[in-house]
Amino acid sequence: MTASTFVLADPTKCIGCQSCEIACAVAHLGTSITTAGEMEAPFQPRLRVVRTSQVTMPIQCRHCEDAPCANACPVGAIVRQDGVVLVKEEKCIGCKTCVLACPFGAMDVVPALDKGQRVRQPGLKVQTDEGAAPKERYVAHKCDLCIGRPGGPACVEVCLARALVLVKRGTMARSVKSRRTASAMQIARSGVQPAGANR
Amino acid sequence: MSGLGTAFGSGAMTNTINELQQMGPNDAIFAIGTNTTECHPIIGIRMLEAHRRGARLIVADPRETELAKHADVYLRHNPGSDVALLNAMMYVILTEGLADEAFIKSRTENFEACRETVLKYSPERVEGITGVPAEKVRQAARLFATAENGATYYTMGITQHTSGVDNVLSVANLAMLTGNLGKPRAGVNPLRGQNNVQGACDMGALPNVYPAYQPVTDPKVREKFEKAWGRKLSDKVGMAISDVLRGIEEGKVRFLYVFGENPMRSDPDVNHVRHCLEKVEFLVVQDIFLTESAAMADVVLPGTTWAEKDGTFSNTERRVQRVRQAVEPRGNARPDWQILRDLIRAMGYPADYSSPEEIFNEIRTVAPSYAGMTYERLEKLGGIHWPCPTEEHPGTPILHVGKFSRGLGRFSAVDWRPPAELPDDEYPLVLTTGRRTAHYHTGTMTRNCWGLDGVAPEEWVEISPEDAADLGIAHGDHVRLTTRRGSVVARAEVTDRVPKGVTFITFHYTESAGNLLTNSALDPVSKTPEYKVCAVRVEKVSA
Amino acid sequence: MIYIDQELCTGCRSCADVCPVDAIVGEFGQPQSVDQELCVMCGQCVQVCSSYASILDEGIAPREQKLAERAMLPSVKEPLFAAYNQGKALKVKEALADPDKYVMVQVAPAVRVAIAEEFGMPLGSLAPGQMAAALRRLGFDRIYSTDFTADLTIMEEGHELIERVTKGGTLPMFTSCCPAWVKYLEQTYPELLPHLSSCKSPQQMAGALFKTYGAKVDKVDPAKVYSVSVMPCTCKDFEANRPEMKASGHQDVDVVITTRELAHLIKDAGIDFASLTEEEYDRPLGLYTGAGTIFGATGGVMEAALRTAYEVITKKPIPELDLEYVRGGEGVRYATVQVGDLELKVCVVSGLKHVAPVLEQVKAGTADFHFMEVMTCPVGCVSGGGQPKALLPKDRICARTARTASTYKHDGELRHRKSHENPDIKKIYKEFLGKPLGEQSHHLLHTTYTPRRRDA
Amino acid sequence: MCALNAFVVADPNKCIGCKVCEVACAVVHSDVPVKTVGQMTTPIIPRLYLVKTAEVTMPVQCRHCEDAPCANACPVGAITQRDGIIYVDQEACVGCKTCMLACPFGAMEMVPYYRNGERVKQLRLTEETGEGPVLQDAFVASKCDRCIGVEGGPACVANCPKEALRVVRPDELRRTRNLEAALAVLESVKNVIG
Repeated sequence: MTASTFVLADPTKCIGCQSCEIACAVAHLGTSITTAGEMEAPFQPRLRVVRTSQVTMPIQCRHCEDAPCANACPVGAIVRQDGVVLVKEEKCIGCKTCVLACPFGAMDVVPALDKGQRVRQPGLKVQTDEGAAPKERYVAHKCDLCIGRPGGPACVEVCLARALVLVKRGTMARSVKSRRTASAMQIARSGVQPAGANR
Repeated sequence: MSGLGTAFGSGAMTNTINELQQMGPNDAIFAIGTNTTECHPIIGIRMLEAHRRGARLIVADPRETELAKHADVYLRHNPGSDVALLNAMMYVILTEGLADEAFIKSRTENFEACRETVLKYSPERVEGITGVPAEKVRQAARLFATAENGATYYTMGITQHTSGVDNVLSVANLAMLTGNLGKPRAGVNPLRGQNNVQGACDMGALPNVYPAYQPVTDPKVREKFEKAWGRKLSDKVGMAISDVLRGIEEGKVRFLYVFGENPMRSDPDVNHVRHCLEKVEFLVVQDIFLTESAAMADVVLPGTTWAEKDGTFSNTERRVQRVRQAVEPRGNARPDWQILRDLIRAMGYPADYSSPEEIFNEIRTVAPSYAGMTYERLEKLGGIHWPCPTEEHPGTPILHVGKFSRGLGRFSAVDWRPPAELPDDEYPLVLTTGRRTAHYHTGTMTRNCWGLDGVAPEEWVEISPEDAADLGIAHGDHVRLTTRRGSVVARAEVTDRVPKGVTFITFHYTESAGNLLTNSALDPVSKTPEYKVCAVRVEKVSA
Repeated sequence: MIYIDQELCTGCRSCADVCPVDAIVGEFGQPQSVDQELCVMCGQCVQVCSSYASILDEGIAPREQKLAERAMLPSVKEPLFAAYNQGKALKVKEALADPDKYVMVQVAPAVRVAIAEEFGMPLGSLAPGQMAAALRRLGFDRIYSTDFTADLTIMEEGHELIERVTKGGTLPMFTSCCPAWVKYLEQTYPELLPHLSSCKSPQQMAGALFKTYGAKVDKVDPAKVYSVSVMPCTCKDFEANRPEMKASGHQDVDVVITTRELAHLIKDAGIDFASLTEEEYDRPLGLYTGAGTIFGATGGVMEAALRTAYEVITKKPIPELDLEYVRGGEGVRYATVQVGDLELKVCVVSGLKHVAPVLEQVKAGTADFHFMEVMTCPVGCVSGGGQPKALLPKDRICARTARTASTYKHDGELRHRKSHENPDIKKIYKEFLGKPLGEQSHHLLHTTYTPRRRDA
Repeated sequence: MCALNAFVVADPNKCIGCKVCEVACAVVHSDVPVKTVGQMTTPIIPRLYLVKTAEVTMPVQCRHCEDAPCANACPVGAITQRDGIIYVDQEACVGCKTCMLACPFGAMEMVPYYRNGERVKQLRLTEETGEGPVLQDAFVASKCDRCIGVEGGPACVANCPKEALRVVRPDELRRTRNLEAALAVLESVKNVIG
C-alpha cells in the first residue's frame, strides 16, 4: 500500500499573497515568462487561494486514497500513478463530473494548452451572433504534485511564509503515532479506566 | 515626513525591519493604517512570525486585513478617525498610569499641551467618531503600553488624509508617551511604499530641501551647495505636485518632466490631471513602459528597469544597498543617470560622470548622513543605515538613541478633524483606496507580468454584505462607482473585509482607475492628498 | 374507483402525501395500491400522480391495452399516469347512440369553471354557455344543471338546520353533499352520523327529480330516461351507486363521468369547444342562482345556506351578499353570524384531512358551533379529483385559485343570487314538492346513512 | 475567460422518483403551450430520464461537457454550443444515433419529432409495407438544453417537489468547496494547536 503524499497549507501562516498560484502556473506552463509584456497563455494555477474574513489559504488536491474524481469519471481519464492522482488529458471530455465529485473544489476544468497555445476541438463549434467558431478544448485540471520537477512542488518552494508543506506518508505516520502516544498518556495520567476495572 | 520631522527632527523610520525577528512576548506590534501582509509581505510575514513567538499584535484598520485577522486586538475604526482613536488610546494610558513618566520628563517637551488635549478623548466619548467599542480601545492601549517594547508601524492609511500630518503627530505622541523611542524593537516606523522612495527623498527630491534634508532656505546650506556645484542657487522652496498642477492651470508652469511616475493613475482626481497634462506646453515623460502619462507626452525618454540598472537603493529602514545590473538595457532604453547627465550637459553644465559610483561619491561630499558610505563598505556590510558620517561609523540602525535628532522629542496637541468629504444622500458610502499584493502602484510593471496579472487580472471592488444587499449587488456583479470627480466600473467582491458603509478600490487598473474617483483635497502641511476617504455612490450595472 | 397502475408506479408516494385517509398502501420505491375499503375516492392521488407511461419504456403494456383497462375512449391522446379512476365515458357514448334512451344530463357547478382548460383556454376559464352548447352537440336530450338542485338543497338543508336549532335536533349539523366526506364519516365516525343533514347531495336530488318531475315535464316514460351526471368528482359515481339511491323507483343517476371524461367525449365527437357560441341550460331543472353555483368552492354551501336562512328567519333582505368570512382556502374556519336573535355559529372545513380534530371536539361535546360544512378536496369541488389535471405542481395551485375566482365571478353576474329567489325552485315547490321538508321532499330528497366500520 | 457550462444534476438522496421533472421538462419544451394533461396531444417526451434501480433513484441529464463527445461525433454539425449550452439543432439532425453512442451518460435520446403537436413526416423516406410504400415519421436527437430562454430557469429544478435538482455552476461550486475545505483545515489546525 502506498498512501499518497499531498501539499497542505497552514491557514495560520498564509498571508494570501498568491505566490503559490503564480509558481504553480509557471511550473506547468512549458514556456518562459522572463520577459514582461504581452503573453497569450491563460493563467491556470492548479491550486487556488481562498481569501475571506474567516480564512486565508490555498486549496489543492489531497490525492485522496479513494479519489472521488476518479471514481466519478465516466471515461477513466483520472488515474493514480506513483500515488499521484493525475488527469489523462487526452481522455478527458470536460464533463465536469469530477468537479461535482471533489469535496475540496480542487478540480477545475480549463482550456487545454499545447506549448502554451490553446487547442481547438475537431467538431464542437460555439454558436454566437457573429457565427460559429470551433471551440477550444477543455480538460480537467488539478494538482499533480509537480511530478518530475526537480525541486518538488513549486508552491511549497516559493512560499515565503512557509505556509505550504508537503505532507508525506512518513510525516503523517509520525504525527499519528505521536498523537496515539499522547492519547494513551492522557488516559493513563487521568486515571480513566473502564468500569469494573477498579479492583 | 513633515509630522515626524516636527516631533523627532527626522522623518524616517526610526528602527529596522530585522528587529521584528527578535520580538517575543515582551514586545508589542501596533500596526495602524498599514495592510502590511499585502503591501509589505515580507515585513508582514515577519510580524506574523513575531506574533507566533508571543509578540502582542494590535491592528487598527477600517478593513479587516490579513494581519487584522491574526491580531490580539483588532480596532476597526472609521476611515479618517485615526487622531480620535490614537488620542483615546493615550487617554487610557494616561488615566491608568501606564505612561513612561521618566522618558517624558527627560527626553521630551510640550507634554502638558498634549495631555490637556488627550484628556478630552475618553474612549467612550469618541466611540461615535471611531466606531470602535471603548473596551477594545482600552484593551489595545493596555496591551501596547504594558509591553516592554512597543513598535508602531504605519503607511498610507495614516498619511493619505487631509489630517495626515496630525495622524503622524499622534502616532509620535503615543510612542513618546510609552517611551518607545531610541531602543530596539520599538520606534515609529513608516513603511515606505516604494523600494527607493526613501533614497529619492534623501537626495532632495522634495520641494524644500537639498540632499540629506538640508533646507533650501538656510543660507549656510545654500552657500555650501553653491560652492560644491559652482552655480548660484535659488533660496525659494519649490512646488508640491498639487502646486505644479495649479501652476499649469494658472499658466505659471509650462514645462513638465515626469520621471518614473504615472500621475494619470497615481494622482487623485485623474480627470483633473488629464486636463493639466493636456494644457502644459511641453511634457516629457521618462518611464520603462508607455504609461497613460507617457502616452500624452511630447517626448518620451525610455528608462531602464531594475534589472538593467546599477547604483544604490535606499530602502524604508534607511538602509543604503547596492543594486547591480543583471541584463543589458533593451532597445533605446538608457539608465536614468545617463539621461539626466546628458540633459544637464545639454543645458550647459559640464557634467562628466562616468559611473553611478562617481555620482555616489559626490553625494557623500554634500550629504553628511551618507558621508561614511563607500561602495566597498556597502558591498561588505550588505548595506548601511544612515546616518553614517564617517568611514569608521557602523551606520545607525536605530535613530534617536539617547537624544532625538532635534534634541528633545516634541509632543503636539492634536485635535481630531473630519475628512474633507463625507457621505451624504447623493454619495452615501465611504470610498477608501489601497493596493493588492500582486500589483504595484499604477501597475506599470506588474500588469505587464504574466503571473502577477494572472492572479489579479481585474479590479474587484470590496463592498460589505449589508451594503450589497441594500443595493441588490451579488458577488461578481459589475458595479459602477461614482464620486463628484468621476465614475468607474468594476466587479464587486461582497466581503466583510470592509465594514458596512465602506467600499474599497485599488488604483492599479487602467480599465477601472480608482483615482478617477479620489478627492484631491490636501493636508495643509504635507500637501498629501486624501486618497483614503471620499464619498461614493455604488450601483449595479446590468450586464 | 381509484386504481394505481402497477406497471407505471415508481413508488414515490406523492399520492400518499395527499391522501386524506391513508388508503395508499405500499413500500416506498415499490408500486403502490389502493385500500379500496378505506379509500374515499376523492381522486387527489389522480391529480398529483406524475408517473406517466413513457414511449421510451418498452417494458410496459401497449397504450391501447391501458386505455381499455381504464375504460377510456380509444380516441384519447393525452398521456397516461399511474393513478387513475375507472371511467364511464364509454357507457355515456353508448347511451347517446341509443335511440331508445331519453338522455338527461346534469353538470355540477365546478365543471363550468374547468372544462374549458382541456381545450387550451386559460386555467379557470368560465364557460357554462359553451359547455351547454357542447352537451347539446353531443346529443343529450335535456341539458340540466346540478346548480339547480344545489339551490334546492339549500331550501331543504336550510330548513332542516332551522328546525334542528329551534326544535332541539342533533347539533351541530353537518353538510352531506360531499360523498367522500359522507363515506369517511360512515367508516370512521359512525357514531356521529346523526349529525349529518338528511339531505341528499344535489346530484342525487337531481337524479330523483329527472325520473319523476323531469319525466313528467317532458312527458316521457321514466323508465326510458337515462340520467347522466358530469362531476368534478371521482366519488360521485360511488354515491350514485349507493343501493338506497332509487327514490324515483329507478336508479336515480345511471352514470357519472368526470369533467375530464366530458372533455374526452367532446373531443371524440370532433366538437371544437373553443369556437362554440354560448347556449342556455334547459328549464325547469337547469335554471340556477349564484347561491347554487358557489357550491363548487369551499364555504359555498355555507354561504348559500346563510343567504337563505337569514332571510327565512328574519324576513328581511340580507345586508351583504358576499360573505367573505366563510370563503378561503384549505383548512378550518369558524364564523359567528347574527341572524335575528340567533347567534349562529358555523364551521367550514376544507380538505378532509383537517376534519378529525373537529370531529373529536364534536364527540367530546366541546364543539361550539351549530353548522359545519365539510369538503374533502383541498379547496372544494373546483379542486376535485375529476377535474382537469395540471401538468405542473404550480399550475395545480394556479388552477384552484382561478377556478375559485371564476366561481365567485359567476355568482356575482347571475340574475338571482339566493336559492329561495330561484323562480323554478318556487315553481317546483308549488307544482310538485309542496314545501321544504314536506312529504314529497322527504321521500325524494332525503336519505339515511349506514355505519361501515371495518372489522379489526 | 468565459465560465464553464453549467448543468443540472440530481441528488439521489433526495429524489423520490416521482418524474415531475420529466413531466415539467416535456411541458416547457412542448411547442404548443400546455397546462393540463388533457391539452396534450403528444406523448411526454422529456430530456432527462429517471433511473430507478435497487441501488439508486434519480434522473440523469446532460452535463454540457466542455468537449462534448456528442458534438464532436456528430457528422452533420447539428450539435453546437450556444450561450454555454450544448444544443441540438433538430432540423439539422439526420437521426444517425452517433451522438447516442458517444455520450457516456446516456443523456442523448432519439425521439419522435413533433411540430405544433403533430408528428413530423419524412420528406421522402418511405417504408415498404404490404399496402405499398408508407411515408415514415421523423426522429431527432434530443437532449437537455438547460431550458434556454425559459423564465425561472430549468423546469426540472423549479418543479421538483423535493428540491432534489439543482443547477451546478462549476466555478461557483469550486469556490464554495474551496472555502469549505479551507475552513475545515483552519478548524483542525485550531484544534491541534488548542
